[in-house]
Order: sequence, then C-alpha cells, then structure tokens
Amino acid sequence: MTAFQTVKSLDEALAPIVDGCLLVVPREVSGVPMAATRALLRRGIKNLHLVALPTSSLQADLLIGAGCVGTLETSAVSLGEYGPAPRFTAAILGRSITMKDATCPALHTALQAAEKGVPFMPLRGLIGSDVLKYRDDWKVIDSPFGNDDPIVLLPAIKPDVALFHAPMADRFGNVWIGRQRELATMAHAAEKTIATVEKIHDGNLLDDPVLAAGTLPGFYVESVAVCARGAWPLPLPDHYSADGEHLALYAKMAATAEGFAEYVERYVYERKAA
Amino acid sequence: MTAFQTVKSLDEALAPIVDGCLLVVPREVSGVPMAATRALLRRGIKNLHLVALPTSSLQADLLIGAGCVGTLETSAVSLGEYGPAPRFTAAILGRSITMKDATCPALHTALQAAEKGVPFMPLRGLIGSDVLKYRDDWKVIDSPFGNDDPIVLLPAIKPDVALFHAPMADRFGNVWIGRQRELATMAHAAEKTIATVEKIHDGNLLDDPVLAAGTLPGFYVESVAVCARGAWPLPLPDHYSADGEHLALYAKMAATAEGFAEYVERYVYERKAA
Amino acid sequence: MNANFRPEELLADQIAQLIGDVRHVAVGNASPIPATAALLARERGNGRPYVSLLGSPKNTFWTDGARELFDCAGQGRIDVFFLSGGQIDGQGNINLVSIGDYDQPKVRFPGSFGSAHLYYVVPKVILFRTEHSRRTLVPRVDFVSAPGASAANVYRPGGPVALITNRCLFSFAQGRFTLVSVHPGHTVAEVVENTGFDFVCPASVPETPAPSPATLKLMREVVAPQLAELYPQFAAQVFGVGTAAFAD
Amino acid sequence: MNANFRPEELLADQIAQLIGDVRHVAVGNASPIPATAALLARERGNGRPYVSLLGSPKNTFWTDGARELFDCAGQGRIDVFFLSGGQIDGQGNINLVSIGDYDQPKVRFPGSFGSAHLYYVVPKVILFRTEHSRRTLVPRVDFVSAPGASAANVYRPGGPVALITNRCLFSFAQGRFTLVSVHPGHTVAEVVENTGFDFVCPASVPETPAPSPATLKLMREVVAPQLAELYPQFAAQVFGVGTAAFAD
Repeated sequence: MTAFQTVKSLDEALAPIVDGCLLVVPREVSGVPMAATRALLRRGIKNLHLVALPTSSLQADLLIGAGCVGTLETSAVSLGEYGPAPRFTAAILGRSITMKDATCPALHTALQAAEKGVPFMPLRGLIGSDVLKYRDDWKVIDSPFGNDDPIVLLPAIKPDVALFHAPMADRFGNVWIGRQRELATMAHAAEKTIATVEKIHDGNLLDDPVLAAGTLPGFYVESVAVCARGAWPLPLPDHYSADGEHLALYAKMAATAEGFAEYVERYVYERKAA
Repeated sequence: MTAFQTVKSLDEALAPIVDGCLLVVPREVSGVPMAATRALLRRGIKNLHLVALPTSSLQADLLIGAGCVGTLETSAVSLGEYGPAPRFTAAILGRSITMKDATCPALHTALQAAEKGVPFMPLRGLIGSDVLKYRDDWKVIDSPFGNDDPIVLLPAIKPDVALFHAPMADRFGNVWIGRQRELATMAHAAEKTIATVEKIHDGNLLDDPVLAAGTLPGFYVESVAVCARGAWPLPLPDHYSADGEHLALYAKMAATAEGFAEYVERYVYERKAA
Repeated sequence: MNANFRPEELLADQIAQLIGDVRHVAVGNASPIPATAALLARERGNGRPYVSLLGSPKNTFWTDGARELFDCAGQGRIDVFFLSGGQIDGQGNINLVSIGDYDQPKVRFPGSFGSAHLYYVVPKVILFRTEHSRRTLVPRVDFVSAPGASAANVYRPGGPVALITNRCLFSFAQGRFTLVSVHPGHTVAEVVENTGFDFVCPASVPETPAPSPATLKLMREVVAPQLAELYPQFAAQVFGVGTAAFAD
Repeated sequence: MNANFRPEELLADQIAQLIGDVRHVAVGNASPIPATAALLARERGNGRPYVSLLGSPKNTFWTDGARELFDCAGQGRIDVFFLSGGQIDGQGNINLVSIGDYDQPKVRFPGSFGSAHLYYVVPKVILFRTEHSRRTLVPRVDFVSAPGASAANVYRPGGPVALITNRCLFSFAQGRFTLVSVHPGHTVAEVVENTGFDFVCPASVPETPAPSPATLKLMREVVAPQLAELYPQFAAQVFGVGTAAFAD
C-alpha cells in the first residue's frame, strides 16, 4: 500500500474546514481536538455549523465565545463540575447563535443514518418532548409495522468534516481510536475526516489484528496532524485526565466577555497550551 | 466485579438454544461455531429459525442436512470454491425448509434495528427486486424527507440467541472479537449470547484499553465454552485458515443424502474434529 | 438533624432501596449520590445489579462508543437510570433546557442530554434534585425536555417512579407524585411550602428511616473507596476517604 | 487464438480499462479475474484506485465488521464493483437465486448476496460471466435478484456499465447492452448464436485488443505475486506463480 501524504502540519491538515462548513466533533471525553480548535480560532473561522456528538464542554464554548459558530446542534453544553458553559449560555441568551437542541441518541442515530447511506433513521422516545416540537426537520410517522404506533424519523447528518483527537495514527492515515467508536461513525458519515494525534505509530496499524480492532482505516482519513497533548485541557481516554485547574480557570475567566477575551489572548494566541 | 459462572461446558453453554428458537450465526469467515454446531446436531435440535448474518457455508448446510432447520433467513448459502451447498440446495428443491431470501445489508440493518431498540430501519436498493417481492414482512414507504422517494423499511430481527466462535474470552464473560464487529451487533440484538472460544484469557479483557477495543463486554454474554479449533473446518480470522481438504471432502460426501449421513456419523458423532 | 449519619447517606440508602432487585443500574455524569446508591445496591446484592457509572473506566463496560449506553437502554438492558431537571413539575415533566420562552429564554441550562430517549425506555427512572424549592419544583415546566407520561399509543416502557430531594421522597404513579416520607429534620408543612406543584399528601407521612448501622458501615468502608475513583472530592467530603491521584 | 497471452489476461486487461480513473474498487469473493484487473489498475495508477479484495486480509481495510462494505457503498465510497448471475438478461437484470418458479424451483443458486443493494448504489457495476451461453444470458431472468434499471423515482446512483464474458464485451446504457468488441478467436455470429437476449449489434464490431507487452509484464511480474495471497491456485495456473503457504 502506498503511503499517501496524509500526515501534515496542523494548519495544513485543517485546511478543509472552511467558513460555513458542517463540522462534527466528539463529546468532551472522547478525544476533543483542542489544539486544532485553538488553531481554528487563530485562523478566525466563521459561521460553523457545529455538531457536537452528542454533547460538548470547553470546545463548543470556546468556538462560540470567539464568534466562530453560526449554528450549534447538540444535546448539551456544560463545563460539568466546573459549572455552566458561560459563552454558550451568553450566546443563547443574546440570541447570537442558532441553536438546534437535540437529545444524545438522536445525534448518534442521525450520524449512523449517514454512515449507512440512508436518508433517515427512526428513534424511540421524543414524542411529547419540546425537543421534537422545535425541530421542524424531524418527522413523526405511524410505524407501518405497528398499530397506531407513532415514531420519530431523524434525517441523516452528513458533515462536511469530522474532526477529533486520538492516541496515534500511522503514516497510512490509519488512526487508532480504541473504544471511542463514535469517531468511526463520524468519519464514515462525513465527507472528510481530520484527526490530530498524540504520536505517529511506526508501521501499519492494520497489520496487527489487536491494534486493527481499534483502528479507523486511513481510507476515510483526509489528513492527520501530530499534536502532543492535543486534547488539553480536556482528557484523552487512557492517556491523560482533564486539567481541572485549567478548566476552573477557564470557567472563571469566561464568565465575562472581557475575561474570555483575555483567556483567548493568553491561551489561544500565545499558545500557552501545556 | 464479580466473576459470574459464565464459563461452562459446551453442552451446558448451549442449553439456551432450544427447539424452535431464533438463532443468529455469523458468516463463514467471521468465526463460525462449528464445534457448537456439531454439539447441537448430536443433541438433535429441531425447527431452528436460523439467521445467517449475512451468508453461510458449511454450518447452514450441516444443520439443514441434519433436519435441524425449520426456517432459514440469509442472503446466500454456498461452499464457495468447493461448490454449491448440497444439503441447502436439496432442501430448497425438496421444499423441506422455509426460505426467507434476503440481501446482505438487509440482515445487517435488521440486526442493527434490534440493537438500537427500534422496530425497523430503512435500506436503499431492493425496489424492483424479487427479493423484496417475496418478503411480505418488508414494507415500502414514501420517504417523508423526499419527494416521491420510495424506500424499504426492514423490521428488526431480535434473535433469541446469538452464537459464535471467537479467539478468546475471560472469566468475566468478556469475549475478544477483534474486527468482527457484527458479532457485537448480534449480541446486542439477541436476548442471549453464547460464545465458544479458543482459550480463556487470564485477567480481564476490559482492563487493557487495546484489548478492550476489540472486546464484547460480558454484560451481554450468557455463557462461554472453550473449544480449541472450534471453527474447524472453517477459518478463524488471524488464527487459522479453512481446512480446504476437509471442505472438499464434505462437498463430495454431502452431494448425496447417504454420503451426508455417513459424514455426520463420522465427523459429528465420532467427533473426529481436528 | 441527627448527627450519626450525613444527609447524603440517607439519600443513598433510600435510592438503593428504590433500585430494588434489578439487573442493571446506570448512573449519569456528576451524580455522586446515585452512584453511591448503585454501588451500595451492588454490594448488598453480591454483584447484582450490574452498575455502570458514566465517566468511570472501572465501572463501565462500553466498548461500542458513546452510543452504546442509549442502544443498551433501547434494548431494555438498563433497568434503572437517574435524571434531574432545572425544573420538574407535578406531571413528572423535566426541563433541562431553559426558563422563559424557548426563543427568548431568561435562563439557559446545558440541554436535554439523553433524557428525551432514556426517560421513555428505562423502566425505573429515579428523579433526583437536591434543591427542593418552588424555583425547581414548579406547576408546569417552561420546556419539556421529556414528559413524565405519554399518550397510550406512544411506545413507553419506561418513566419516572420516584423523586427524591433534600427534603423528602415522592413516589410517582398514574401521572402524579405522592409524598412517601419526609427526611429527618424536615416537615410535611415545609415540603408543602417549598413545592410548586400539587401532590398527593397522605394524612400521615412517616419520617424517612435512617440508614441502619450495617448500611452505614457498608457505605463508609466498602462503597466509599470504590466511589473515590470517580468522585474523589465527594468521597473525601462525605466519607473522609482519601483522594486518589489521577493517572496521567 | 493467439498463444502469447491467456484469455484471463485479456479479460483482466479489459476490466482494468473499464475500471477507469476512480478512487475505490471492491471485488467480491471468488473473483480472481476482476481481482487481477483491480490490482492491475492500482499498479498503473501508482496506488490509485484503492483496492479492496474481499477475503484478503492484506487487501481489505475493514475494521467495522461485515457491514462495513455495504455501509461504505451506501456512503458512495465504492466506485466499482463486480457482479455475476446464474442468469443475466438483456435488461441487465441478474438472477442469483433460482430457475423456475421461486416456490418450486428447478435449480437453486446460493442466493442474492449483497446484489439487491450494491447494484443500486455502486456507480460502475461490471457484470462478469465466463460462461457465455443461452443458458446464462437469457431473454428474461426467472428471479430478479437485482434489476438492471429502475423507475425514475427510485434512488439509484449505481448500476451496470458493462458485461464481459468469455466471448465478448458488452457496454450497458439506456437499459440495454451494446456489443463493444469480440475477443480474439471468437466471432459476432458466435456471440449472436450464444446470447439469449437481444442487444445492439453495430455494423462493425472490432476485435477486443490484446493486452500490450507492458501490461502483460506488469500483470505477470507485479500483479500475479500479489494475487497469490488470495488466489493461489489461480495465480499458479494462469501466471505460474508459486502457491503461498497458508499461515496457521
């Protein structure tokens, strides 16, 4: 197999993420590409349609605070034990972004629909919820297999780009994602996939059956960039925990627009990432 | 975590597979539980509704030839390079089993519907095919997201039991399945899951993130039995190849009912497995 | 309030009893008291129920990604789950989204998470809210993240069975809450005063029973050290268990 | 027939040209000639297209189980696939199921495999049948595993583009086959004689061009050894490449 030029510099790798694109990113504990997110802030990306699968924390808050997001589609944004996500909250109250409230399995299902190349998939629940009420793009049908059995159909979400951070990739673009299999679904659903990784694995991840079981094939991967501690200050499963001190600092600074601006100046532009 | 009594003798492990049950088994190269199949023949199981996901070779042919199958639901049965599956062919021509012809992705989709707890899932294709024509249980609707866009809906398949062979399990019932992820979907979809394995892994497969990525959690597993070379004469991915000589012998013997009976006598009852 | 146990211990003991004899309890993020209860139930049941604590590598078995929790619930393989709400109303509706008009909210919460699915499919959902006030327990939620009950034709094997607060325990059935017991140090009058919705209030309401000495011992000596992996601060504050160092 | 190449080499060369400049070619089980063609195309394209040979651990990337091939096709990520049929008719319908009445068949084939999906979603499906006879190429198939064409409102980005046999090459467009070329040693009259369906037969039909010496060299020296992993017998018979030992 030929090694295509998959491994690139971070900015080169992120080039397919353009203003206005439909970008899907993983939840706060599955390998959030924070170094890449800071690079997108520095580039001044605008008007993203951000799908956080199925929730987000610092990443969505940072992108929203910096004015990068036009539409946000997710089930929740919160800093967890560090409190509400302040820029998300401010943006909703100030109506500066379009919010598409969802529920976790609805987003998983909509990405799986794209993965399977079908226009929709059904999901139980939702009927009688205001989540459904405010989603004109979701439909209720009477199941043809039931007897007066209403069920919700969710349209497929086909992202332009899937972006995530993972422990390692090889030079063939194969990315080891381990148990975070929603990353594979994101990649299958998206037009292009960009991964940042802690390190490059020598050899081919698909050659070892044990590693291969946790590998997203390079076939789906547009580009890979190496970013050591690229999820910081969020955790990378089995590799490092969240930097709670930093998240508490963020929660405090981002409570005001001025404090957020200062945070961005200090931690995004001056690249004070660990 | 407590180690439940998951590891059992083969016959004990197979006890939940009773006459008439809806049994799902994997395709010919994904870890076919042949030792378990021979044990079911010896027990004289009857009237199985066998779902082969999505195709089968020796396993379905053997079960059909021995009169164990009432209904077969699959996309193809063949001995591949060793020719047609003789007992399957004879049973269809003799109309001694009920055949539900499918197409590979339809079976994957129907199992995924059960995995997600939804009554159906859609699939592209099929319209205008006689596969659809002869399946009264499949429905065509006009997609509510399209404009005159017919699409097929497949009802969920919820097996009573999923049965497969895998490289290893631990004493907690966790089973390492590697890349054969349809085995996980089978287990998620089925009421009970029974695995035969080459060997028992000391320790807990979920403790190692690399092994965990290829592991079906014991939570889904009813019982495990150790059967070294338990897929023989079919292959086990990354472990052993098919025994082509034996398969050729089977193809030859099973060409007639008498030859098949002799094969069963010799290789099922006298346990001449490798 | 009686000083030989902490309020968290009372709540965990009550929740463990609500869990009952089931196969699988799952606990969402940031839920240390339900997590304590689930681990307590597991200790009492000698390994049963299976306990999944979201966010704990040691106490989750998921290997199929973030969707597995929801798939598992959809399969009917999660018997008990816990939900809360920025607002909860007397019909069992929960609001995790916003206060005021949805398009012009006055307050925004994080969002509905998985509630709009899990509340429907998990047989026993235990509502949990430690702030028992007219602000949180309201006549009618401003946004229904998930309804407490559904029309007869809606697929709904699951739903709320109880609401436990810092003041009392309610059961939920036939679309309404009934006051079951009031925690030591609190009164029925106080519950009425601080509850924004109508509920069934029996003529005589018992005090929530204190955890037995055996339960307290089990919680403190066996459960607390297990809890410390995921909730080090909570384990330290409530049970005085040492904080584990984070792996890096 | 000219003796400086084998019929399999001619077919593989033709198929490689039909594949054209695409991103991904997938080849099903038991298809050594299409596999040869796909590997040849990859060698000529310097690594493009990506080739997936079902059943070959070295030439498949799947890590999401047996469904990934079909999901991948549904995503539009498989550009070329190969199908055959116990019967193929002039409308491009293929039959992998049975001859005679479906409920009382006279002949039973293995089954439809993935054809009832892949034939609809893979842009270029190349039909391949080495037995070119009135038994296999029929006026109307007895069972439509997958139709050659669909109504305008049916989602169908894919379908047949060609049929290659041991005697000739047909193209497929607008619902019918057109004879493109006849292989060396065969004649148009023989094709007409042995084809059960009507097809467009141009006044002048060229001979299928022989593979170039460079192509033969590439096939024999570079492709054949790669093929031997999956098709040791075929590689030995056609190319004289030594059979690889099976790993155990």
